[in-house]
Amino acid sequence: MTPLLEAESLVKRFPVRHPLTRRVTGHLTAVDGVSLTVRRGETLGLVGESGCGKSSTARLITRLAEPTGGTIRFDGRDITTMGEAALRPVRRDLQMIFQDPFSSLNPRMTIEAILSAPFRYQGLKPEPGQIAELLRRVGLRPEHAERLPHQFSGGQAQRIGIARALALHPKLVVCDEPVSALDVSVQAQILNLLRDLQEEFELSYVFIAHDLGAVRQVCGRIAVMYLGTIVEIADRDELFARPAHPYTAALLAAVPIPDPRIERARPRVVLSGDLPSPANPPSGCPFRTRCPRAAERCALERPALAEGAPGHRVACHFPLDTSLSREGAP
Amino acid sequence: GQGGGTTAAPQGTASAKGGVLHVLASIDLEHLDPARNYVTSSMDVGRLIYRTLTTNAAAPGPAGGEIVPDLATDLGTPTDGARTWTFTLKEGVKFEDGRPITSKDVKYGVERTFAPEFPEGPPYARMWLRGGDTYKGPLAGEDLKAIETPDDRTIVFRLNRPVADFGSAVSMPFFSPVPKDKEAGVAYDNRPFSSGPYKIEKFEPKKRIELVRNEHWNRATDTVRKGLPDRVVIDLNLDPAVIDQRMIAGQGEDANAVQFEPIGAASVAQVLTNPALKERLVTGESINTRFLSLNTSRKPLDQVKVRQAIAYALDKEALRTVRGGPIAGDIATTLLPPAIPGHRKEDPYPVDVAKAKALLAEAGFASGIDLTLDTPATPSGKAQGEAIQASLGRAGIRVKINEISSSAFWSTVGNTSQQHDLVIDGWTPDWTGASTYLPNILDGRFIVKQGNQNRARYDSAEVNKRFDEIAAMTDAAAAATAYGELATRIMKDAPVVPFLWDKSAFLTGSNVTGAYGHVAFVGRVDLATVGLKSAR
Amino acid sequence: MTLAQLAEAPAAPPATAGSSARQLARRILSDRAATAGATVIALLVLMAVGAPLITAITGQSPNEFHPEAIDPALGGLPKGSWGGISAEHPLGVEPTTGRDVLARVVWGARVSLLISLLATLLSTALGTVLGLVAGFRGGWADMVIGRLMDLLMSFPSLIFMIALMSVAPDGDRELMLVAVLGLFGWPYIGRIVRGQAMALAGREFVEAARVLGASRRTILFREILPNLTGPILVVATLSIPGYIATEAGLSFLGVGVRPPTPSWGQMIASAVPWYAADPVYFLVPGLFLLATVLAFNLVGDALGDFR
Amino acid sequence: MIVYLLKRLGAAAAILLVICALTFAVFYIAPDDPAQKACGKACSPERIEQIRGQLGLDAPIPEQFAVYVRGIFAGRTYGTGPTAVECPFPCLGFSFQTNVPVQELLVSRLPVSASIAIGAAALWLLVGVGAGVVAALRKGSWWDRTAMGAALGGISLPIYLTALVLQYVLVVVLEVLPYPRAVGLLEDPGGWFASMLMPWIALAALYAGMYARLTRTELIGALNQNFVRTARAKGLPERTVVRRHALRPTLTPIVTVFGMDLGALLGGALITESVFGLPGVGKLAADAINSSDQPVILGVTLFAATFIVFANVIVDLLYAVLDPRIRLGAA
Amino acid sequence: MTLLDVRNLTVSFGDTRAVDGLSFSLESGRVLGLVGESGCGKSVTSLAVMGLLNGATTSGEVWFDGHELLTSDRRAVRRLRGDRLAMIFQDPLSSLNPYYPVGFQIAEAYRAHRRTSRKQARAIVVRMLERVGIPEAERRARDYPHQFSGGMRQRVMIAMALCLEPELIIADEPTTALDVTVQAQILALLDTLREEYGTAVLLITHDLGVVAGTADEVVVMYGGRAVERGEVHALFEDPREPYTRRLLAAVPRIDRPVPDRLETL
Ligand SMILES: Nc1ncnc2c1ncn2[C@@H]1O[C@H](COP(=O)(O)OP(=O)(O)OP(=O)(O)O)[C@@H](O)[C@H]1O
Ligand SMILES: Nc1ncnc2c1ncn2[C@@H]1O[C@H](COP(=O)(O)OP(=O)(O)OP(=O)(O)O)[C@@H](O)[C@H]1O
Ligand SMILES: [Mg+2]
Ligand SMILES: [Mg+2]
Ligand code: NI
Repeated sequence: MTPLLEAESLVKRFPVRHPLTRRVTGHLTAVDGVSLTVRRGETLGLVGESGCGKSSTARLITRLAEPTGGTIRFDGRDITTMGEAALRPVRRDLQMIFQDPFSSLNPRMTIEAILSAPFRYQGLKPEPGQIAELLRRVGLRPEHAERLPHQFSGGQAQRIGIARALALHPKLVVCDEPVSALDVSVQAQILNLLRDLQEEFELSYVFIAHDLGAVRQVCGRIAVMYLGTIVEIADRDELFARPAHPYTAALLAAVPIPDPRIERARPRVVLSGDLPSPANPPSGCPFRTRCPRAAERCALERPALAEGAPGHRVACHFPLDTSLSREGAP
Repeated sequence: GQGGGTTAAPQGTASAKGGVLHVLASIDLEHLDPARNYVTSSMDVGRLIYRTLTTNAAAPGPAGGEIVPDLATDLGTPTDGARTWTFTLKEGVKFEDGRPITSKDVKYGVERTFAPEFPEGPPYARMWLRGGDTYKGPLAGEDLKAIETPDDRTIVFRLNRPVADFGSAVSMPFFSPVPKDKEAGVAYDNRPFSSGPYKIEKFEPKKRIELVRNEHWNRATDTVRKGLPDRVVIDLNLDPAVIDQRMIAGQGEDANAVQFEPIGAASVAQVLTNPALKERLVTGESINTRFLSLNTSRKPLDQVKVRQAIAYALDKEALRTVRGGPIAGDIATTLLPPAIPGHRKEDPYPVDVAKAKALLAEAGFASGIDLTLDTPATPSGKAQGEAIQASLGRAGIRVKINEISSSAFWSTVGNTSQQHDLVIDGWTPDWTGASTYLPNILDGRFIVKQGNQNRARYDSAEVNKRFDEIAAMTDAAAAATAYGELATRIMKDAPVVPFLWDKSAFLTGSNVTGAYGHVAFVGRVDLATVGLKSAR
Repeated sequence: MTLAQLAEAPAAPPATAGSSARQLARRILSDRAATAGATVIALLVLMAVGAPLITAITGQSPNEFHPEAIDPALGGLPKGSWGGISAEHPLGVEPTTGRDVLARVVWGARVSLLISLLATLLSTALGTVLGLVAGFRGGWADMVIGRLMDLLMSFPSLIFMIALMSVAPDGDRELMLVAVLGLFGWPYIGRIVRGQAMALAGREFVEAARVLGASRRTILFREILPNLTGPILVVATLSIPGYIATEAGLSFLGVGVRPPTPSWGQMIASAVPWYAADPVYFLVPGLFLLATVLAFNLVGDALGDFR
Repeated sequence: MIVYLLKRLGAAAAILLVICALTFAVFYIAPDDPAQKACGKACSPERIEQIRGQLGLDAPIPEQFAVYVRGIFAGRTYGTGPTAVECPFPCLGFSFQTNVPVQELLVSRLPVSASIAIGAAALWLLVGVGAGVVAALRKGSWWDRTAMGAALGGISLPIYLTALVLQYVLVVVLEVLPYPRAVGLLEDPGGWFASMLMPWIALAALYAGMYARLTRTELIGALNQNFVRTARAKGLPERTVVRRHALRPTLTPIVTVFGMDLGALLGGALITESVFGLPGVGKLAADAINSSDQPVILGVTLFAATFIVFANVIVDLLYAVLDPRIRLGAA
Repeated sequence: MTLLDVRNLTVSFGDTRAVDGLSFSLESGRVLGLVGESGCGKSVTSLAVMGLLNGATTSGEVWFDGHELLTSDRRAVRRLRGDRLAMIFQDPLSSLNPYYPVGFQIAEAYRAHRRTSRKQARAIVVRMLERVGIPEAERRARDYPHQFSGGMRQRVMIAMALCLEPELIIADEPTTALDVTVQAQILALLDTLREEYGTAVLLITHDLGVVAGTADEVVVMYGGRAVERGEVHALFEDPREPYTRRLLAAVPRIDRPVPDRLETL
C-alpha cells in the first residue's frame, strides 16, 4: 500500500525585503529539503523550535503555500502543482487544524455557518442533523450552533476547529500546534479528543508541536526539525530512549519535568548560543554552531538523513548512539 | 475748443503734491501696451502712463465726454472732406528718458496696432487708414504710407472715407507715441514706455502695479492730468467685498486709497446710512448700457411678438436690484443713454406681464416657451441670470441658465455656433456718441462667425441702409438726432431689451481729494486728477 | 506611495460583538453626543425629504423673488433687522432678491445630502472592492491599485475637481459632482480596506477556508468582507461630512449645481459680500452646514470606537 | 538606500507626469477651445488661428504635451519671428490673461502661501498636539471631553464659515485686526503678522482638531504599550516616562501626517486665500479657474502636486529616520 | 527575614475580581513560584505589587521590607521600583522600547536611582551585558531591541533588572515566549545570578516543570485565589488539593510511560 502522503525534498524560500525600500535583500529558507512520509492511520509528529519551519512544512503539504522545490504526493497523486480547482476534491481528504482557536474561526460567522462551510465550499449540503452530530462528537451541544465564536472558551473553540476539519471525513489532518495556545488542562482534553477521533474516523495525523510531551502523547513516529531540515526521525519510543542527534538530546534534556526531585537531579544540558537565522544559515551542518560535538567536518559537509537502526534516521556526522554511527565517535 | 482744461474737483480743492495714492482694484489689468489697451480699466491706468493726441476732458458728469487736445495742440484739422486729418504736437513734450516726443513716435505707435500680434485694439485705424487692410504692421518691416510726418511736430493721417469724429478717435490709447527703439513685441505689455506723468516701477500681474513720477513729464504741456501723488500703487485682483469693507473702515493707508470699481450692493446700505461714509462716496456717470440680447436667428425669437413679450416681461427693477439698486444706475428704457447725444426719452415696453402673456399667446405659445440664457459664471452673472429667469418665468417663459466661464464668455457668445437664445449683454461706446455703439451691435452686415458683436443677430436691410446714410453725415448734431430716431425704430423690433444705464459710486479714503467718476471710464475714478490732502 | 505601515492599521479586533443593526443603534444611543448627532441627521433627512411639504406649508418657493421684502435703495438689503426674519420668512430673505432663506435651505439640504450620500456610496463601493482586491490578492494587483491610489491622492484634488467641473460638458452637474467626489474619495477608503484585508488575509480562518477548498472570490466576499462591514461603515460615515463640506466648497467656489437650484455652498458664497451688512444671511446656511457635518462626525466617531 | 531614493524620486516624477498628462488632457480634450478662451472679447477667426499657432495648439495633442513637458525642463520658445517669446526653464507656459510666464506667477505667490501654511502649521501643532497630549494624559477627565468636543467641532467647521466669522468679529465689529493684505514678512513684520493671524487661526482650527485627536489616540496607544510599563517599572519619574517613552513613538505618525498636510497646504490654501483675499498660490488657482486661464491652472496643479508628492517622499524618509526598526532593517 | 509579605490582596476591575484575597510571603534570597492557568490573576498580582496597575481598585496590604506599598505615596514606591524590587516581563520584545538602543535603556534604569556620569553608566551597562552572556557587549549596547533574538532580549531585560542589584525580582513568565532550549539557558542564568546577588525571586509561570526545577516554595492560584501553597517538594509529592493534583496529572510527561488518556479536570 502506498503511503498516504509522500513529501520529497520540499523547499520553501521567502524573499527577504528591506522594510522601507521593499527591495529583496536576501532569501530566507524556511524549509530546506524536507522529505517525509505519512502512512495510513499513523500519526507523524513534527517537533522543533520556533521558526524551524514546522508551519511552513504544514502549509506546503496542505498546499496553502507554493513549494519552491520538491514534490508532494497525496493518496497516490502528485498534488505539487495542482491548481485551485483541481485541488478542491483533494481537499476533502486533506484537512488542517490551526494553532489559534479564535483566529481560525471567522468571528462574523455562527458555528452553524462555520461547520457547514466545508460542505458549501465543496458544493455539498450537510444532511439534517449532521452539524449537530459533529458538535456532539467533539463534545459540544447542538444548541451551540447558533452562537458566535467569541462566545466560547479557547478549548471549546478548538473543538469547533476540529469538528470543521472532520466534517468531510478526511484521510489526513495536519494539526499545526493545535494545543500550544491552550492551558495544560484543556490541552489534555484536546489531546484525548484527537486520539479518540483518530480511532473512530481512521485518521492519519501530522501533528506539529514544540512541546515534546504533547507529541509523545499522540504520535507514533516523530520527526525533529532544526532550521528547515529534519535532523532525526524515528519511532516514538526509540527516539525518546535513544536520541541519536545531539540536538534531539538537548531538546529532551531541556523539557522541564514537573517533579522537583527528578528535575533537580537531571544534568542540565544548556546549549550555547541562539538559533541561527534561517536567512543566514551556517554552512555544513545547520546545528554545528550550537553543537557540543561539532568538528571541522561539520562546517564543510552537510550530513544527510541516513538510516542507522531500522526506521531510525538521523542527519549527523557524529550521532550519539554509536550503533547508528557510520564512522564512529570523534 | 480748448476749454476743457479746468477740472472740477468735487471733493475739496486743497490737494497737496506728493504722497502715495493707493488704488484698490478687484480686476486685473488686461493690457497696458497702448496698442492693446481697449478696456476702460486699463485705459484709465494707461492715461497716467501715456498721452494721446487728444483725450477726454477731466470733468465729472457728461462734461467728461468732451474731447480736448493732449499731445496735439488742437483737435486736428480735417481737410479733403474729413478725409485728411493733420495734427501738430505741442512743444516740450517728452518721454520718460527726457527725449522729445516726435510725430514719428506717434506714427510708430499707430503702426504697431496693425501688427497681428496685437489684435486687441479697436478696428478704426485698420478700417479708416488708407492701405490699412493690407498693412501688417512695423514688425513685418514696413511703414504705413497713410501716415505722414513732414516734420517732427506734424502728423498727417490719410483716410479712405470721411470720418467726422476722427478727432475723437485719436483720444484712444492706440494713438499714443511709442519710440521705435523700445519695441519689445508682446513683452512691451509689461513695461510700456512712459510719456505721461507716471512710469511703471514694478508690475506683478494679478497682484500689484506700482507707478512712480516721471520726472520728464512737463505739467505745463498737460491741461488734463495733474500728477499730484508721488507714487500710485494699484493693488489688483482683490476681493470686491474686502475692498468695500476696507474702504468703509478706512484704516491706515486706506485713507489714501480710492476704490477702482463701484461698491457692491452689499455695502450700499452701510454707506448710505452713515453720513460720514456718504461724504466719502463719489458717484460717476457712465455711457454704458446693459441689455438682454435676443438671438433673432433662433426660433421662436425670430418672431417679433415673442421678443416684445420678453421686453414687456423683463423685470428691470429686479435686475437693477441685484446689481445694487438705484445706486447702480438708472433703468434703461431704450437704447441710447441720456449722456449720449441723440437720446430720446421714451419707454416703448413698460413692464406688463399680462401683455407679455397675451403677445406670446398671439404668437402661438400660450403654454409658454423654453429658452437658454448665456451668462458669465460670476456671482453677478448668476444673480442677473436668476433675476431674468424669475421675471420671465412670470410670463410663462422658462429660462435655463447656461453659465460660461467669465474669460470665455465673450468669445463664446461671439461664436455664432455656440451662442444660445439670450445673452446678458451691454455696450460702452468708445467715445460719447452713438457712432461706435449702434452700428457695432445692430448692423446685420457685421455678423461674423467668431468675435461677433451683433449678438441679437439683427439684420434689417432698412436699418443697415440708414446706418450708412448716417455714417456719411459730416454734421455731428444731425447725425446724433438721426441715431436717436433710428434707435426708436430698432426698438420696435425689440432685438435687445435694454435694462440699465450704468452709474457708478465708489468710496475714497478720507485723505483723498479731487476724485470723481469719469464718464469715459464707465464712471470709474479719473486717476489723472486724484491727489492727497496731506502727503503723509 | 506612503509607507505601508500607515495603511496597515491594526486589523479589526476580533469583533467582540457582531455589529448587527440593533447593536449599532444601541451603541449610538448609549453615547449622548452620538444620539444628538443621529437626531440632527434624522431631522435633516426629514427636512430634505419633506422639502416640498415644508415650502408648501410656509407658502414660499425657493426661487420666487420678493421685491417687497428688500430695500433696493439700500442695495437690496432685507427690510427689517436680522436679515429680514419675519413670520412670513422665518429665516429671513436673501438680499437683492428677497428669496425665502428657509425655503432655499431646505431645498439645499436635498442637494447637499443627496450628493454626499451618493458620493459616499460610490467611493465606498470602489474603495471596498479595489481595497479588498489589493489587500487580499497582493502582488501586481496590489501594485497597480496602490499606484492608482497614490496617484489620486497626490492630486491637489480641490483644484483639480474645480478645474474638471469648470470644463465639464454641459451635463448633469449633480451626477458630475458625485462622480468627481467619488473618484477622488475612494482611495482613502480603499487604503483602510486594503490594510484591514491584508491583516485579515493573514488570519487563520482564511487559511481554514482555503483548506476547505473555497475559491479566492468566495473567501474575499464571504469570509473577509463580512469582517470589514464594521470598519467600512465607520469610514463611510466619517467620509460623509467630508463630502458634504467638499460639495459645499465646490459650490462655494462656483462650480456646484446649476442655478437656480439652491445649495448651501452657493448660498454661503453669495453671502460672502454680505457678511458685514447682513451676517444672518451667511450664518444660516453656514450653521446648517456646520450642524450637518458635526452631526455626521459625532455619529461616525461613536461608530469608530465601536467598529 | 540611494537606489531607493532615486527610485522614489523616479516614481514621484512619474506620478507628476501622469498628473500633468491628465490635467493637460482635461483642458485640451474638453469641449471648450483653449484658443477661444485666450482670445478674449475682440475675437476674430484670424485671431483664433493666430493664437493657435502661437501656443502651438495646431499640433496633435500628444505632441503638444511632449512640447509642454520638454518646456518644463528645457524652456521653450512661443511663436516665431520677431514676436517670439522666450519662456525659460522651468517653463509652465504663459498665462492667457496676463502673458506672464506661469512659473513667475507661482514664484511670486509662494511667499504668501508659505506664510499662511507655515504659520498655521506652527499654530495647529502647538494647540493640537498640546491639547491632545493633555487629553490623553487625563483621559476621561472633564478636560479630555471638552478638548475632544472642541476638536470635533473644529474638524466640522467649514473653513469659509470660520474665516468669515473671524473677519466679521475681529475686523468689522471689534476692529482689533486690519483686513488681511499681502505684506512681506521682511517689509513689515507687524503688518504681516496682523494680516496672517486670521488665516492661521481659521486653518489651525480645522487642523488642530485633527491633530488633537490623532495625538490623543496615538499617545493613549503608546501609554498602553508594554515598554511604557517597563519604564515605570524601572522607577523613572512619570514625566520622563511620558516624554521619553510614550511621546517618542507618538511623534512618528504625527510627523508623517504633518509632512503631508504641510506639503498639501504649501501648494495653496484655495478657500482660505480666496476668502481673505490673499494673493497666494490658492488664490491664483481660484482666479485662474474663474477665468479659465488654463496654463495657470495646469501650472498650479503641477506645482501643488509636486509639493504633495515630495512631501510623501520626505515623510517616508523621515519615517525611516525616526524609526530604528525601519532605518536598520527588521531582525 | 520576610522580604515581601502580601496580605489579603484583592484587585478588581469594575465588577470582576481578578485577585481575591491572596496572601503569601517571600523570604529574602528565596524563590517563590506562583503557578496557575491563564487568567487566574498571576500578572495582576505582580503588577499590584509593583504598583503598576492602572484603573483597578486594590485592597489588602503589600509589605516590602517594612514599607506598605499599596498606601505609600507614589514617589516613595517609585524610588523602590527598579532599585530594590525589579521586574522582568513575559514578552521581551514589546517590553523594550523600540526607539532606543538597549544600552541606553539599561543605563536609564541605573541613572534613575544612582547619580553617575553617562560614562560610568555606560561602563556598568557593558559589564551587565557581559554578565548576562551577551557577546561583544560594548558594541551590542548600541543596538536596538529588534536587532536581538528572543533569548538575547530576555537577557537584556535581566541585565536591566539586575543592574541595581535589587533585593527582589518579580519575573512574570520570563520564559514562556521562549523555546525550551533557550528557556533552559535563561533559567540557568537567572539561577546563577540569583545566587550571586542573593536576590529573592517571585517567579510567575504556568509551567509546573519550571517551578519544580527552580522554586523553593510554590503558590498555586486558581480564579484569583491561592488554592494551595507550600514547600516545593511537599507540594509536588503530595498535593493536598484536588485541583493541584489534577493539574499535575494533566501534564504529558516524558519521563513516564505514555498513558492511554491524560487526566482532565
Ligand atoms: N510568508 C513568509 N514570508 C517570509 N518569511 C516567512 C514567511 N512565513 C514564514 N517565514 C519564515 O520562515 C521561517 C519558518 O517559519 P515557520 O512559521 O514555518 O516556523 P515554525 O516552526 O512554525 O515556528 P513557530 O513555532 O513559531 O510557529 C521563520 O523564520 C519565519 O520567519
Ligand atoms: N486592565 C484590565 N482590565 C480588566 N480586566 C483585567 C485587566 N487586566 C487583567 N484583567 C483580568 O484579570 C484576570 C487576571 O489576569 P492576569 O493577566 O493576571 O492573568 P494571568 O494569570 O497572568 O494569565 P496569563 O497566564 O494569561 O498571563 C483576567 O481575567 C483578566 O481578564
Ligand atoms: Mg508555526
Ligand atoms: Mg500573565
Ligand atoms: Ni488630514
